[in-house]
Amino acid sequence: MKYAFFIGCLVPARELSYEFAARKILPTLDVELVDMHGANCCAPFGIQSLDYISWLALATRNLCIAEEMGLDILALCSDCYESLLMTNTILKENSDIKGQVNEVLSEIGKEFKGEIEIKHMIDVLYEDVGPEKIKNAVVTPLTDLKVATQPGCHLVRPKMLHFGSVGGYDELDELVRATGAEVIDYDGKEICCGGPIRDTFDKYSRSLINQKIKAMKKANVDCAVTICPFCFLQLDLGQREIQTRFKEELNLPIFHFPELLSIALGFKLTDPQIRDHRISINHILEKYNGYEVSS
Amino acid sequence: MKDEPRVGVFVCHCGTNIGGVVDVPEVVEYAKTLPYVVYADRNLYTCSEEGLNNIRDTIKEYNLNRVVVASCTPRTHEPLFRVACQEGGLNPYLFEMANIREHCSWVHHDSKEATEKAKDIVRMAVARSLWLEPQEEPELEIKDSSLVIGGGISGLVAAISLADQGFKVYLVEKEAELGGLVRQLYKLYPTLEDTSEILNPHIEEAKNHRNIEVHTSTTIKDIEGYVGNFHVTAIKNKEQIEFDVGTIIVATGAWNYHPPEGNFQYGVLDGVMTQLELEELLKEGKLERPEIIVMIQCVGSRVGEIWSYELVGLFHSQATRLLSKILGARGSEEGWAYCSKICCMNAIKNAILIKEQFPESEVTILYQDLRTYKEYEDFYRRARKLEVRFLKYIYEIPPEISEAPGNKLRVSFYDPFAGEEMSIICDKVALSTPLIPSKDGILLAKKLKIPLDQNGFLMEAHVKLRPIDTQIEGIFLAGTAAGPKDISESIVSAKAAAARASILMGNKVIKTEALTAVVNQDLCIGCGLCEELCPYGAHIVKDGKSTVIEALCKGCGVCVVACPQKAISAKHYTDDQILAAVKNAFTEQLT
Amino acid sequence: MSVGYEPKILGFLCNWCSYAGADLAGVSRFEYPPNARVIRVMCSGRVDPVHILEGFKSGADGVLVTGCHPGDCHYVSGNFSTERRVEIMKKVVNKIGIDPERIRLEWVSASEGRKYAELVKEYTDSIRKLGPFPLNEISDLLDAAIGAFGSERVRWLMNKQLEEIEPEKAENVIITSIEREIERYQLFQILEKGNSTVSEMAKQTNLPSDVIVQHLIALMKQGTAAITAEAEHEYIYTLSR
Amino acid sequence: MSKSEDTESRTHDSSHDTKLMHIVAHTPRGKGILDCIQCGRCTSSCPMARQTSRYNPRRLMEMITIGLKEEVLSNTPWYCLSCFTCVDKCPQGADVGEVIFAIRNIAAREGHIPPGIKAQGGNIIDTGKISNPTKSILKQRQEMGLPEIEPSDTEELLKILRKTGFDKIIGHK
Amino acid sequence: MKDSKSVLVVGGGIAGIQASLDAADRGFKVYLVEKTPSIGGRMAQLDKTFPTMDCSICILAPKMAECYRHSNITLLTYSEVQDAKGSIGNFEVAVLKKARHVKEDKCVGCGICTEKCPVKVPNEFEMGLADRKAIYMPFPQAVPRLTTIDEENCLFFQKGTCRVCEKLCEAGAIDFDEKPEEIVLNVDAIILATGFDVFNPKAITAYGYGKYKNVITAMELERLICASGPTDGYILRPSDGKEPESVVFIQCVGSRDQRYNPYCSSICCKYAIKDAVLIREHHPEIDTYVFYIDLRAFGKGFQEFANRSKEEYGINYIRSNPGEIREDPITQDLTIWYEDTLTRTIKPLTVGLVVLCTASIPRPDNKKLSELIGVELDDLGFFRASHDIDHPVDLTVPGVYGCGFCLGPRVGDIPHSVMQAGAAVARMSEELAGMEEA
Repeated sequence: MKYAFFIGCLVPARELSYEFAARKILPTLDVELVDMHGANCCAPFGIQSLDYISWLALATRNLCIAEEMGLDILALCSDCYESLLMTNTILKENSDIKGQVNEVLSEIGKEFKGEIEIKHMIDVLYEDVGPEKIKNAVVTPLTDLKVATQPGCHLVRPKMLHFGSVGGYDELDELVRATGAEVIDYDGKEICCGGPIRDTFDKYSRSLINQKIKAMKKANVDCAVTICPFCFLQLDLGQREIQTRFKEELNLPIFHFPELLSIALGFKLTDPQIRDHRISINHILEKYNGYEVSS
Repeated sequence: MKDEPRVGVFVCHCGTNIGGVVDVPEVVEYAKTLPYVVYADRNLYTCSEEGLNNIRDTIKEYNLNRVVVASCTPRTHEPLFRVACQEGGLNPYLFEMANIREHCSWVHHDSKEATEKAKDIVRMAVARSLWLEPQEEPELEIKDSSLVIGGGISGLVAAISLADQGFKVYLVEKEAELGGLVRQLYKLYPTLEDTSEILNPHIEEAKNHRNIEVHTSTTIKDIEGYVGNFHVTAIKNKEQIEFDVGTIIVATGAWNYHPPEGNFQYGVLDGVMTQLELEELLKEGKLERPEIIVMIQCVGSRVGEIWSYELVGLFHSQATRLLSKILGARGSEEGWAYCSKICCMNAIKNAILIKEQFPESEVTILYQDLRTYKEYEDFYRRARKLEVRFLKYIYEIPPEISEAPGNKLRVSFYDPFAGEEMSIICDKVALSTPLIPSKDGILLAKKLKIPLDQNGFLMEAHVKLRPIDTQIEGIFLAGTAAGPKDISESIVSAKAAAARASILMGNKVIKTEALTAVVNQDLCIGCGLCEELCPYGAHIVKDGKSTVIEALCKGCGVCVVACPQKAISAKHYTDDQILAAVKNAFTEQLT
Repeated sequence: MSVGYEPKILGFLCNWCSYAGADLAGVSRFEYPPNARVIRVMCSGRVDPVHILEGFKSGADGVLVTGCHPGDCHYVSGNFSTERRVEIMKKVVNKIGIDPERIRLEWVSASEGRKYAELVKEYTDSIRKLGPFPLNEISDLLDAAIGAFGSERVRWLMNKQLEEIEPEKAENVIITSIEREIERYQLFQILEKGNSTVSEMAKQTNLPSDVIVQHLIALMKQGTAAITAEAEHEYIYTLSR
Repeated sequence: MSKSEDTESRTHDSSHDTKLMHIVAHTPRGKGILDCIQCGRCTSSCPMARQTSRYNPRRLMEMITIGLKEEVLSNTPWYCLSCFTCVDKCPQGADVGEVIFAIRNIAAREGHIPPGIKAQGGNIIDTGKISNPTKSILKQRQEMGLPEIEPSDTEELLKILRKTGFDKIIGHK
Repeated sequence: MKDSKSVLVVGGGIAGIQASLDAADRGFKVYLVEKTPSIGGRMAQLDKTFPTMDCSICILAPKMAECYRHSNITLLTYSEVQDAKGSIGNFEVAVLKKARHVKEDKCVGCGICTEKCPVKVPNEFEMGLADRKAIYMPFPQAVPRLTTIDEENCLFFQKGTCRVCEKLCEAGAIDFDEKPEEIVLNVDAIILATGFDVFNPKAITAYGYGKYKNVITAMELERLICASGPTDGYILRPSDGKEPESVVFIQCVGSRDQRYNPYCSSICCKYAIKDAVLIREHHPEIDTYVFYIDLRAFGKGFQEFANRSKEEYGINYIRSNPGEIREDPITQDLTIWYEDTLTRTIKPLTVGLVVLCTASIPRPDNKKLSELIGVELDDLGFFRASHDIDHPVDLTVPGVYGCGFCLGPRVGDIPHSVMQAGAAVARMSEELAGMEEA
């Protein structure tokens, strides 16, 4: 299994622990990641809001790079994943738009051919690796860990786009269960984290986080797991902001899924990784011996 | 009482319908104590196969000569039980029903009171049964010809169907041309075929069919007689024609409502028209350029959401009132409470036609609820794809129409979906008005004694299970005379009417009501009072004695009560039979 | 009025409208008091005044006759006949000491299930207020009325359109005639039990002697009664068999 | 928005642009506007609509239909989370979440762009990315042994974005 | 040449029953084939019919009995069409009479066998809200009135033991050795009346059907509300058997939905109004809400009834298509998030019972029948009429006609099904008369 690794902008710029864990875990599960050279921003929803063809052209440029590599894309970030997937689908289905986009790309000597597929890390873990294989690889089962999963929006919606996949909720939950943890249902699981309006309407963005964290806490979980850098930012940093601003102690630890997986697979989290978390995760790391004392 | 009565009483639980309130075993025990009752038992459902077989077998086993079933209303179940009696070898008129459901268990909640009442009802029935006499149902011949009144699509279809089945049909149309209201339409939904493509073949077929006699410009003057043998008098171009038929299909259709002048500025401002008038413009090609058109749904229908609702049933006297409502002061009347069912599709059809002809046209449909039932949902979708604008208005705030500069119209309304008031400057406003009862239908109903529903449409014998039959045997309803229908539905109802009529005519004979009056010739002195009173002309005094023509007598009994000599009695409703029930209504006087 | 008195109502319902209306009340589960006992007739026009009076005799405290609305009669005009008969009857029974409210005519259509339920309720209450039918007190008079309403003369009067007389006058004529007929039946009943004299009859009927004498003359003319003896300055009348 | 949060009713007369529906329907991602039957399923399930009555996707569709252009193109569409719940739930396939992008595209061309979004656009032209690492992050990456972040080929990107007119839309010099 | 014309009617619901009666009265020899043990169909399951509020089985039962007794009708219940060939005037149809294991001529329908049978399985007639036995009578008014052994659940057929029914049956009607029988019928025409199926709302996960016990379908409610149903007509919640304080009806579940059934099922608004009124009549203390998109109260008397349901019965109508239903895990009450589109307010409503008014969908059997007989199906899976307007009951093979809901939700209600049945008989009579002449 070999993929063109589309890392996006946000993960390498702000969520190093996610990248670090992914780069560490995936190869051990026989997923080879090949970095993409010269890739640009995936053109997420902000850019989509400005102009249709610009969005498609920016995203397609990335697709062309992967086509040149002859590899399907693996994306870490759900927004990147969705933008690239949408673009890939639209261009494959609509020759008229494909023509328009290719005309733009001819300026830089690129052409979309429609030869590759787009996958999210979770798809790869679920479909290519499979929960069974993960279960067998687990060395530290996360027994008695109650987890709320936050699959986010763009891994699963709109349904038509993700047609054929099991449906991200079940995929992620099963993968979490493979680590030995227990997945707890909570009210509003499918609801957005509020990330997209973080900059524009922070008041409502905050209230969405608040509702989500409270619902998770009501379900009595030990921590929450995300697979999207925006969701993580919201639940972790956003939670911290709420705590500071409203003097409210929530303190729900948030993990990137690969972090949790690394602990289960016996890799310990490093100091810089732990520093990525604004809400302390130490007590969980201690419980599962997942903390590597820095030398 | 000629023979010693042997009465069997069958009390029905009707599941829990009766058994849940009335103590059925107690009623059975009580019935057993009544004189002449030789058998009494109960069934879970007397109307089930098991129950009916039980009646049949018990008659034989106990040699019963009277049967009483205590269950539901005789209006629906008497025929069924009569057949069971007949199968048991008993004349069906030696059967009596006690209604302990509709008149007892369903209206009384106190179990004890209901049980006591049920016992009384059973006792009354048993008492009456002792006096019952066997009756025979005379057979009537059915003429194998039919009168179809109305030459619209329904009348045409019904006439052709009967004619194809080999029956002679007289098709009577008051206009000079066949085709009815449909003739005014341009195209038909949902296929958007030209109306003429559907209608003309039917007209031609009817005109050329060897079994159909078409009479246009003809009105019905009088219809006499009864099922199987109606005598029809009609006026054709001022000349009287007459013929005899076995069955009648009423296909008088409906009218398109015109709002009173000034209502929605109709008749006041140019450019305000009914949907049908707009369709006529389209048909004649008078819409020559893209225009802005607003259509308003439910003009004159779904009016007065607080109108009291009466389930079924105004009879023809109310016809007069309804008639004045339609013909008379339209200006003051507000319209009709019902939904006319076809207007949504019609508006959409015209909107599609306009948009397809002139894509630059702007068509807005203002609706209350969009009722594109069944696959017409696709039709609605198709219009949306053509950028027809669908906006809701609410009943309490109807759209207002006023003049706008440049010979235009302004339609102002409140859009609840947006919470905004809005006005559209447009060229034309089309008012979607309902199909309403036709004058001809109402007058004919009066003539034929067919009841009208609360709106003035002809009423079916049972709205669910006998939607084609009328209360008058041998007369059937087709098309919109019975209420709004679209063309496909009208065709279905017309075919169904043909089927119902063909059954009668195909069987050639029918058994008729046995319940007529009889005159005791020894007592009659020929005073003629009965002849004077009888609404059906069934009494004829000749040689100082009155006699009853059975086929005309409908058994109302008015003459019985009037006869000074007490010479007349009503079969199955004799004084003895009625008084037996009267005398046992409160106390037991069974002898 | 006795405590716990429950009035007994006898109902005559026409098959086409009112019985169907009562069925609809059932189907719609409109609850009403269980006081009425119902007799189905094809048309309200079949309800004979005699049936109504027999109803009282059989224990009814009130008699309800219901038919199709005017003009809606399944038999065209049967309910008009009913209306005329009941109107006359009410006036007549009033004169013999029966509250006319004890006879009620109402129109109930097939669609008026609720109306039927409410009618039974309201009529039951109204009869409850009137109290039990005074059967014991007027038993003889009731019998006379039953006889009278069954008589050739009354039946003719009640059903014949008297075109030559003005309507209001006609009604008075009819009512008076029926009253007379009832009186005659009273005397007839007395004579049926045994011979009697004018003063005895006056005592029993509260009728003036001259009225009694007039009736007796009429009865004698018919050949129904005859003078058979004389006692204490009075004739003894007897029925001729 | 200058009006109080929940106020709605006002009288419009000439402010309706009845062509708006047509324009939106013919803008990419906007054709769903013609599928809407105003059933309310979108708003009933919209997480944002539960936070504020300023945002109501169904009402937004109706406002497009009746041509309340000013309101439609102002900041209303920017409330959308793009979570696509409405797209999944819509029984008519009206794809409200998609139509939002059509409106935003139209708004952007008319100069209605929230500052944060405008900045993203600027970043793309300048760096090829919308989010760029700080120096301390770069240091940390090194510490953790993560590969260096390659700069994007901004020249190429500029060619593309000039061709599509993106630079003009965000007012990039 | 046959003495009288004959017709095969497939499906014993109200449409098939009426078609059979009309045809039989018209002089046709009728074979009425019904795949379940009794005729009656959907209408038998309904509590009341709208808007006259007639008790459904009360008005249907006499027609069912008439079918059974009619000298021109042969009832073939528990039977299915296996094969068909030929053309108008001469169809040869093979019908498989499944083994009932109860002899029709011996069973008296006493029901002792069903009392003593040890196997309980969900009762289809009661929509699974009650149990029946492996030997069973589908419902009390069943026609023909006899029991049937359900091989799939019978202990004898599954494990070779039991035979209790055989021992108890005084009539000696049980026959474990009975084999399916193929009957070949020669008929002049065929009328299809296969009716409709009910959409399974599990597909719409946001409404939680199948997950939340107190979310039920309208067909289930019909049984709950029926006096002869599993709760004797009391509205009791499946989760705890308690009366709910409020009941919500949600319209257009799976219909008017491009992903499932794009068409309008035509009947849901009307029966929801009826059911809401019935609930209020029996339990005035229960609040009822109807969530609708367009209230489609068209047809005779329906708008007036809808008005009355508002004015007199206080039914709450909310124009909204709710987004989701959530269950409170403790009370098992249900919270519905909705926007009232007329007031534009968004709020949750917590209720005790939710009724999903699900789409009426084509029977899967239609496909097999269409292949056997050669008639076309439309895109939705209903039988295609040969012309939408002009020949609404003719199917695409001459001599084959349709009536009732198998033609699609044309109007879908009972009166129209009855009319279509008559129309099918008229068409058949016309065409066969035409053939005779030619």
